[in-house]
Amino acid sequence: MSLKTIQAAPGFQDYLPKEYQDLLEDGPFFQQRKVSELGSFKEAIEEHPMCAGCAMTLFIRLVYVGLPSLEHTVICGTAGCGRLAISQGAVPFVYGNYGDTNAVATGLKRGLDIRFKDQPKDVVVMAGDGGLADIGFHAVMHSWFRKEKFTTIMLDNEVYGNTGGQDSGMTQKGMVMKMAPTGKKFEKMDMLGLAKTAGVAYTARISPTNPTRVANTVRKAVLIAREVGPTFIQAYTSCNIEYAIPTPKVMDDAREVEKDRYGYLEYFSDEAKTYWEESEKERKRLRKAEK
Amino acid sequence: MSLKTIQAAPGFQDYLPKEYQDLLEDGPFFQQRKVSELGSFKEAIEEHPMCAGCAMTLFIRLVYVGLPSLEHTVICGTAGCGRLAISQGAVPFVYGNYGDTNAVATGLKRGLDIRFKDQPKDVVVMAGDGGLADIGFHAVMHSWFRKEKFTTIMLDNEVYGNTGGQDSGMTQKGMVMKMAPTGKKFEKMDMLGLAKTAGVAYTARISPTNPTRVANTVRKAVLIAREVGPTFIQAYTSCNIEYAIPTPKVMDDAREVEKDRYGYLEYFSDEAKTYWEESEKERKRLRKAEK
Amino acid sequence: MYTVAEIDVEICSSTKCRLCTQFCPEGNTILYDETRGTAYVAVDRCKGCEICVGICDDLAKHHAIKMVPIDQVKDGFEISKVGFKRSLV
Amino acid sequence: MYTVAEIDVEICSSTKCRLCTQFCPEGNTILYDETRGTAYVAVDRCKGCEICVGICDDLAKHHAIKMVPIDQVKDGFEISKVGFKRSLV
Repeated sequence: MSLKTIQAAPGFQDYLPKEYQDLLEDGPFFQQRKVSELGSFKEAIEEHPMCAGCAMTLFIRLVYVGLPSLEHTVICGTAGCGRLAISQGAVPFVYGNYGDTNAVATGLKRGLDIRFKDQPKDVVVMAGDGGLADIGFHAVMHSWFRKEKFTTIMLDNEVYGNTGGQDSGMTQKGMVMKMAPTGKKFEKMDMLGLAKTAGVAYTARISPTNPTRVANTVRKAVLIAREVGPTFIQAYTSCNIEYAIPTPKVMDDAREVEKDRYGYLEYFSDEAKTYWEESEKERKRLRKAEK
Repeated sequence: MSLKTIQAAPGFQDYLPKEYQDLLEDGPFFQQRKVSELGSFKEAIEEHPMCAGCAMTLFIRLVYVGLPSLEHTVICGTAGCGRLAISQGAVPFVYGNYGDTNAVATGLKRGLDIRFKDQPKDVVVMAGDGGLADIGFHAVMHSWFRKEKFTTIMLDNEVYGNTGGQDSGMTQKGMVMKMAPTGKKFEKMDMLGLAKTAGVAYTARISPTNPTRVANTVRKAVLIAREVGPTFIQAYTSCNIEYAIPTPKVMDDAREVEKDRYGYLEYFSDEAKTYWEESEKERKRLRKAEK
Repeated sequence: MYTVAEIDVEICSSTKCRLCTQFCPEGNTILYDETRGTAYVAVDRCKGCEICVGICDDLAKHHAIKMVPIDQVKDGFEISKVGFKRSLV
Repeated sequence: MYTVAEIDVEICSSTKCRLCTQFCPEGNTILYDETRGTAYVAVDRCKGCEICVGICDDLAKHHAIKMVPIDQVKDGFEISKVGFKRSLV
């Protein structure tokens, strides 16, 4: 949970795998990397079996840039495409049973806060629309009602992509899928509205069309969760397989869907708004003082 | 499911239990009874082990008056105080496993609609705050997202009364209970707001201070569910045991809580509003024509 | 010994109130006799909560209901013996 | 045979764009050489989706990336052999 615990004893570092050495030397730990630095540092996530050109893969990659302190973070996930990548990241990953992500995250976050009184530890749930809006919906909502201080990120590809194309609650009404041949029967669930009603401190809807904005949104959500209360990011991460998007057109699709119905949205509770404005001021003051 | 199927063959009726005969002769089937007739007809529910002076008992009693056609109704419930009464009513009752009331009701309603094309069949879920807002929350919400055409009635006594006084999601923040000695940790869940966001057609909040209004609200909810979509009633039904209300003061408490934070509220979707206004007009026209 | 509600027929029959029948939590426990125009109690069902007393005293202002020890009830009606009756006359 | 992205160093190094490194779905697959000021591809990781081509052509308007059959790639960089490098020079 900290770089110190994963550092090799002097003299032994050279015998560790190259990837491990690279992470220690040029990795994203103990400093907030920027999206504009991508390609110039060793990333926390790479070499996983996600499909070529997958927008979810891109989004997950950007999440790892946005997380404010990777060395003090635990990610919780569950069945679904995303975990094929997340489980291989250089950040502890807890693979819950389907349905329990936000219950597991609750216990983890509370336990970590008791164990590490002087070191903030971030817990982030990252899972699919099926995992969070359908099967894990109960635990998600109740973690929000309880005001648990962690971030939930929904990788919304609007389908059960991993199991052959069943419609989820987040699929658009009328959409015909391989395993929904007569079309999705009801409206896409309004998770943002539910989050607001449940008292979530910060909510964002986003598409991966602007990498810096993705990273900034993730960073904001995690920092607000740390101090104020639950936060939620709902991200459009198309399934190019089940929606038959040729990979060169994946970003065109993301831009079109963003324009049409998935535009960037942010909602702050009053408390979160105040906290964020003040902490931004403080950061500006510190940056100025450094110069 | 219809009076015909429960009627005795001629000559045999006299050998049935007196209660059975009374229900056939003076019962509430095949006619909408009024609250003002109570005491003058054989009720569908009586002689159960609910506590003396229980407001939930009163509310349940009034629900059976409000149901628009008892002989074509199935009630679904689960563990909790209310089922001690409901399971003894003269209306088919399905006792689901904890958590699945609204999933069971979904299957029942869809099946009945297929089987009885020309006869509307009403399905009503009636269970506690623990059963619906905590343990059955998932199935409740998803039945709403799917726009299932049945009514959900929450008997909200703001506690797990049946198991010794644990706080539920519907308990008020700060409330100290026998099994919540440091007080409830988070706000009472805003089920009405969630229902609205989920697209429920008709929602009502009510206290049992006005018996006729209870019956009318139930009738309205069931009729709208039959034609338009899911409906929800959230009823304050105090637990005089866990909240230590002397039974002679139960109605005083109901009036105070109603005035303070549980006032009568109704919300109609546009479609439900239009349907209800038109059907009320039609009923008035018919009544006039009869005279 | 426990108490049950007892309704004063004289007072009750002088009103057309019926409120106690609507607020009693129990089904068919406070019944209404159409002939005599009065509410009456099935003593074998009354759980003694006194809600009807509050309704009659405070809401209806008729003061027709009192709680009486069960062994002092005279000729109490028991619905379990005879079943539902529209009228006891 | 499959194709991978190839970046024209001459065109790329004349810009300070770096957009392809931000939009590639894969981690440490399009890398950036600080010394030469150019992006370059780890050919053993490129899955051939062509997203970078669209970014370079349509968003950056630099037209520096082409898809090339893997057997026609000359001196392709393989990260699995040498690990992460800040610069290949």
